[in-house]
Amino acid sequence: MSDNNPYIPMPVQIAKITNEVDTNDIKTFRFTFLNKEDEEKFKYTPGQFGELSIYGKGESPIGIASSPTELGYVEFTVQRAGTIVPGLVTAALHDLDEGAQIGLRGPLGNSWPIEFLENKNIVVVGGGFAFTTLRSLINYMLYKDNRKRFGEITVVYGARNPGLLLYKDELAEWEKRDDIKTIITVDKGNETWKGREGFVPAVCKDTAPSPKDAVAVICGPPIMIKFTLPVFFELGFSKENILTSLEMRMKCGIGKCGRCNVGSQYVCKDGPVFSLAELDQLPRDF
Amino acid sequence: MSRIGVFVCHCGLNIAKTVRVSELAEFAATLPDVVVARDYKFMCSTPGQEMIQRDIKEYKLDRVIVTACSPLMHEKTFRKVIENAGLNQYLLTIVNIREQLSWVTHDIEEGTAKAKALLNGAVYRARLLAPLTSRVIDVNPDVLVVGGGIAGIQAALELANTGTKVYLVEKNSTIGGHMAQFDKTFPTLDCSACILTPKMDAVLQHKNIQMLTYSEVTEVKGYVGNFDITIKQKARYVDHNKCNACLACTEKCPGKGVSEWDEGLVKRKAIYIPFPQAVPQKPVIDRESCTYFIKGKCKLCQKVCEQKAIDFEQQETFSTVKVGAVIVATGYDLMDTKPLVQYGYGQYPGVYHSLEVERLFNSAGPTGGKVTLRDGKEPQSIALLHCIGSRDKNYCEHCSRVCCMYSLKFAHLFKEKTSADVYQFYIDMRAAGKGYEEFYNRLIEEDVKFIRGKGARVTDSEEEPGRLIVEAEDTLTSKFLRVPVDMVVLCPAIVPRADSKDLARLFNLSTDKQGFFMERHPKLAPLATMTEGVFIAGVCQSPKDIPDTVAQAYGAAAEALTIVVKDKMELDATTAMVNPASCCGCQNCVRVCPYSAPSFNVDKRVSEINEALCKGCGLCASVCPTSAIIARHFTNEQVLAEMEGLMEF
Amino acid sequence: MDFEPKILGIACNWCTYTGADLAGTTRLQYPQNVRVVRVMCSSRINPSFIFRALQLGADGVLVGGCHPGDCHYNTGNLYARRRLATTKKILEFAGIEPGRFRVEWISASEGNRFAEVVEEFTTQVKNLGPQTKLKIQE
Amino acid sequence: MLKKTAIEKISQLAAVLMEKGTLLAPVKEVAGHNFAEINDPQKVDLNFYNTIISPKGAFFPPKEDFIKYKIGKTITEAEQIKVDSKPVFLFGVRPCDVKSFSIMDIHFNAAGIIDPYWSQRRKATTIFGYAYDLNQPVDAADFYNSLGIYAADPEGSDIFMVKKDKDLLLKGITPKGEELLAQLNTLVDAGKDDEKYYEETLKKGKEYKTRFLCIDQDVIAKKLEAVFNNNDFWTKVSSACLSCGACTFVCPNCYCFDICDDTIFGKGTRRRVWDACMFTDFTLEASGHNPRTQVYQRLRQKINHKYSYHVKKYGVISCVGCGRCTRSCPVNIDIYSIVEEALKL
Amino acid sequence: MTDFKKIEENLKKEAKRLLESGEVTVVLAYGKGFDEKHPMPFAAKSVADVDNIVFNEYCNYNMARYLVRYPQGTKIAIAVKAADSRAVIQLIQEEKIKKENLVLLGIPVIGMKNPKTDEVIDSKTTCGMHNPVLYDVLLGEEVHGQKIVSPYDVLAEYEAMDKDARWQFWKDQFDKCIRCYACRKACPMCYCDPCFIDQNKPKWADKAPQSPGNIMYHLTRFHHLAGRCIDCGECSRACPVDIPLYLFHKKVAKECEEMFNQVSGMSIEDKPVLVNFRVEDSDKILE
Repeated sequence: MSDNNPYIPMPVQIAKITNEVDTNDIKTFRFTFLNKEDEEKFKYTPGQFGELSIYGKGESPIGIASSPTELGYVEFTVQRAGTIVPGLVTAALHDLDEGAQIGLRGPLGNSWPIEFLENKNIVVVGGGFAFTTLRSLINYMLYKDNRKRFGEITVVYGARNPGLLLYKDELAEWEKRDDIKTIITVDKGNETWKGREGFVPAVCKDTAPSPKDAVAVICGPPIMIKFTLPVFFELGFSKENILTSLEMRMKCGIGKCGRCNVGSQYVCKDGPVFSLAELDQLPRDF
Repeated sequence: MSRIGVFVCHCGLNIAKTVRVSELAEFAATLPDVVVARDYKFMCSTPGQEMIQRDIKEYKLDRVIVTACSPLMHEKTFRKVIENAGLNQYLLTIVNIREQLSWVTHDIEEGTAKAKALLNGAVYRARLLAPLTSRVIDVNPDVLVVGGGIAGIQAALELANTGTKVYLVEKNSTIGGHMAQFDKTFPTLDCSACILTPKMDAVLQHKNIQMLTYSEVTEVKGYVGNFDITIKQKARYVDHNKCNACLACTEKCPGKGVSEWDEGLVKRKAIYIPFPQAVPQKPVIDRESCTYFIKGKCKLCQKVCEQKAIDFEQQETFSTVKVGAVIVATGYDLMDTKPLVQYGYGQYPGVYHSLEVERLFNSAGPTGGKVTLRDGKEPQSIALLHCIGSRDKNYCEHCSRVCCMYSLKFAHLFKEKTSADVYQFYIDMRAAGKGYEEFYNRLIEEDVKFIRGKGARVTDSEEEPGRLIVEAEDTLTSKFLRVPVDMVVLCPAIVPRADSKDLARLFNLSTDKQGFFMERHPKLAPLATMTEGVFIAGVCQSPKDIPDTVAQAYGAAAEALTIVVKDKMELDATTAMVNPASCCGCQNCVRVCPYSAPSFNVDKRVSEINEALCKGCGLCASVCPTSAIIARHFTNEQVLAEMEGLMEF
Repeated sequence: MDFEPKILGIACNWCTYTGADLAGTTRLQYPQNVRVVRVMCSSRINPSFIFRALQLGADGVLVGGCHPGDCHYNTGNLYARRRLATTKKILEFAGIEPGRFRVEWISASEGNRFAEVVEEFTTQVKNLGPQTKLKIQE
Repeated sequence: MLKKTAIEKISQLAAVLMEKGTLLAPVKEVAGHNFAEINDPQKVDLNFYNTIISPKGAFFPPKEDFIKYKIGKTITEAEQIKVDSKPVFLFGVRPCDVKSFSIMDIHFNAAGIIDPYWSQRRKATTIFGYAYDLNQPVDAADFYNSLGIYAADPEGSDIFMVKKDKDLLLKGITPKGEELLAQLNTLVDAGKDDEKYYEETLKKGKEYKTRFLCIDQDVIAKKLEAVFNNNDFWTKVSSACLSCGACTFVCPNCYCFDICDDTIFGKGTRRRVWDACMFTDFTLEASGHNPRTQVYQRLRQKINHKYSYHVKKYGVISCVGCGRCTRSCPVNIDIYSIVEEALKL
Repeated sequence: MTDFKKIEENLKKEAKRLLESGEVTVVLAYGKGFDEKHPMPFAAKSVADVDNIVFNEYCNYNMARYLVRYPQGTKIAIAVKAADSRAVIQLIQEEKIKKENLVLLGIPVIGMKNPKTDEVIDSKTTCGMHNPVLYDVLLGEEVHGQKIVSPYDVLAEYEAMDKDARWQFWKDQFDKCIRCYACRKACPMCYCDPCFIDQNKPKWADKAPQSPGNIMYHLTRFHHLAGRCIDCGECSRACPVDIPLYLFHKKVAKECEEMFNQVSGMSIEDKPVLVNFRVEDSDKILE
């Protein structure tokens, strides 16, 4: 049973920790697999997640931030949860140093529907911390062999302030490339910020991507989603062509424990990626 | 997860003799999260401190455990150490392996084993410690001094001279205290009044001192830097603003009261000043002996008072002062010797206690400085009985410290003023003070009879009615003695003021077995108390002589000054807070808090804690059924973890 | 070998902990079975701490606070008295030997009292034998 | 093959089974009967209507240890806990409960991920189904007929048992059951009249009527979907609900669980424990967001999950009408009545 | 004996009047269940709902449990038997509800029964009082002349047990616990959300239904309810595995009564004993 027991995490080692934001509460962890065969088993697609496991603390489902085109490791960007009472796993993880060992289960859940996205123009809209699996998707699409499988790629990414933008180096690189249109915005800039200021929905409206052969992939805080969706409806995107990733409390990650059940779906197994059309089929219970 | 450094102190041999310190450090190094563990001879020394600071940097420590003496001893020291190395001071844990381990066992096996358990508990706890930010508060620049004896006077003057505003509260109608009752002081025999009265006057004149005589502290609110203290001004029935101290009233007054000042040896008027040099020089009316208050008519004083200062309708009033620090210098009482019937005090007129005798010597005293018995005769022989109630397991275990010396002073004065034979009945002569031994030697020369034996009993003489017999065993000759005398002077134990318990409660002071206020540390913080911002000076802490009292007064003034000299100060961050997500709105915290720090937010249906009022006792956290209250630095998790660590091995 | 009980002590900072320090300063000797957790006030002690201590394998739990009326926080120990008394009754009715839990008021000046209480309580718990009822069996 | 034994000699059968493996059978407790691992064969007691808690614990125990770990200085050692592969005999399971296992199988084996614990325990277990005693009155809470289950249904059992007066008739249903039955030497061959009695009982089982409601699973699934937003309805039916977990814990078909790490002295176990969608914190997210803060939302989730979501996802209602939730409910909430009312809307 | 039908009629009458006049928006009472033996707690919100109201010897429910569920300020009428009225008083003491928002429909009753066993439960699993302590309207004749039975009499057998036997008794009981939390959910005084046992930080006990966690849960719960439990017996009745929690609660109540000289839920002026003290409390209680 040991080989196929989906509840048993595989051992991974922290190879690198990157502090993403000024507030020090979001870090990207790069893990390498201690057993080579685990790496083979951990074949993932952008949009999937893994359960980070620390014995004595528990497990926490986190979206995969690296792209499957990056070999030899897997990355997760983790926010230290809880302000007054810190989250068990994320706080413990943030206290770890490079070289530490933890457990990883996955890959879990469905993914961004790559086949569906192929040959389409992709509009990626992200807000704040919810950019992790979008980064995975973007890097996947930008990968040399993959780029031609997708049409135009537009990225709109916003954060409350410049210090809270994730993956700053990569963003800068994307901005330099001509095969991807990158629009970075912050709600409020600072002395050194030379980029755009404004809320994501407004920026989307300005950018006005064409709905023709296009799919919008949107992840962000609820408030951002709430105001961004009408913009895309107005632009003419159909619900089938707007995708998002759903948040729900998860535990097992394999559709057994019943916790993330919404309607006939287990968000952890059947999701977390849904089109708005699919979400409309679900009871409003999330 | 955490990066813990463990530093085990040998404390010379204090710890190392009953705990194998190197083994302890080795053990620590095996514990998860401990990245460095060392032992060192004196961790609190400069090299020790530097070692800790170096390791914090080198090993990127985020928690420090110092395994040494009690946290009450050096927690502050080591907090500073790690703070100077860039670590939040609350990330320190002290393991007490000295006071509560190495000093209380002889068994090195037992000591080492327990030290491991304690250290393990500390590691468990340290993992969960959180950095805390101290609260910064404004500091009120004024100081309150409670007690207007020599200690209070000295402290008040010192502070006032630095420009600090001082409130000096005295329960009697004059300042001066016991020292004002004395005639001479040992061993120099200089005149007590000569050295004290100028100081009393200085207090009166000082623009920075507000004297509140005939007053008592009734309520203490707030905390260091911001005390709100309510003071009761007892009714004097004399308007001191109007009174011009002509004292015509005191002459006309027909009332007769017992003179407290003269220890009841004489009567005084109902409207009176206690003694001629009293400060302030303004009378008060004693209700108990005032004819008007007893019989409903008289008011002679009112009639003679040109200033119309007499006010029989005066009520006690309450006022609040705001201060940043408090000095308590409330002095002492003599033990009541009446219950010690074997000494016949109160039974035989010839038995006196020491303060009565002080008054007999005093030229302003009841006899005008002549030594006479109650019947007016001069005593022919006098016995001084030391250690009455002191050094006595049945009464007071402590040595009252000044009796030997004032007895010598008495002996000298008796010799000077009478031709009586003077006997000293003592257990040990204690003359440890500057010039004291010399004074003792001088008295030996003065033909005082020293009998090494505690006075056991005083009876009246059957052979010579009116005379007294002192019984004692001379322990040098092992002879049982019966010495006939005319006068017996008891040197009763010095005990805390009768109301010191109330005062302790008001200021949250600890008291020792006898009831003297306890210092924070007997050596390193002899004037500080467990209550931040409250200091003690003089005999209220323990019996001592005038030089020591004055020295303490200076010290306490300096201590108080260190607080009030700054505009702002840091308060412990160990307050409680509410996690609103877990609050069930039961309001238990609101019901129990002695400081009204929690309140209930009716709109949000959760409790909130005003951290300025919180003193960090943690009561609210323990009555919170949902664990919504986080008692910082003593959180449920921290305590539970520490318990787990303590019980593991 | 003799049974050496593990006893958890919980002492308030101002009185009992200071009293325990005093016992050390005066070099009193007493058994080393009590391991002390310092809290600011006996009222900080959540009854569940006591249950938990016994689950963790404590053979006895000793709580020390200021004498009633002398609490550094005025009334903390008066609440503690009621709450801990109730805890004791609960343990008793659950069938736990009441002798395993003791609350003592020990002031900062009562170093000898601390030593005495530890001595007495250790003997008492020793006589009761190991506490197995609540202890979590691994 | 039909075998038999006197019911008073049931302990002999129990003893034989205990030799072969682990025996789980009903024992009498203060409140009623429950399945328990038998240590003393005398304890097996077939004189019960149905157990308080369903036998799902045989495959999905209230706590299932996954991993033992020891937090070390540098690494945490972890060791997987293996399921004991000893044969298990689950003895005296009522037909409705037997049916529940097959419904649970679908979930635990769904979507290409097989729950190893459930499936291994299932494989290791031989199920002794046990017909309801048709001479006893039916309990008012039962409604398994409504779900197409009858009092003497051998389907799903390996061995099916019928009580005949003072005897117990045992019939092998599956090859596994047949094989085992042949090995049980305390049993004797049944006679012709026994055979007849057995067959008649199976037939008469259909006449043994529980409460009955015509439930077409697709109809009810759609209906509940349609009334999802009818807050008045849900508020009304949940107004008494205490939001405790009694119904879900006794239910043979509730499978929600939590995974937790329990550590003491640096050593611990990662395990799953039963959880309930009726608990307030079931869906409480780390962010503090909770989509189901209200009692009615949670009760709605429970009922919809069984009668609507489960139908849509797995094509079968996740309820066998055993009546346990109704019997155990401290406030007598009756899922049958709620379904009935929903259908009327 | 109590005339249940009469009380039912009065209950309906009052409920109708209160709802009709708009004096209250909810009447917390008892409603029909799936059969007569299984009535349910019922919240009547309109005159039409009143028909569903019943009252019989199986209406054990302590409707005070539901009070805290309604927003502050909701005008509620509530049917209260003796213990239920004490729960209301206790909740008022704890400032969870206000008297001015309540109409108490008092039900004096003897002969309430356990539906599982059909035994009369008065004073066995409940506080044994027959008349409500506080009410605005009385729906039946006050009960007088009944032999006074102490609610603590049932404890004698357990108090007499040897401590090891008593431990074994409770351990067996707590081992049965499946952690469904019906006890706390049925309890009118268990209004905490979240319950201490559900917390991760601090984690007081394991979530798994096994001995240590079960014991921690129950012992702590007994302490949380000390001096607050009003002995309605609902925890035990709700328990699907019949753990006699009422015994423990009664014992704690008895001890609290002896130590602090106050009975829970008897006066709205009282303060709950464990968040209160008297300077003259004796140290004897610690012995």
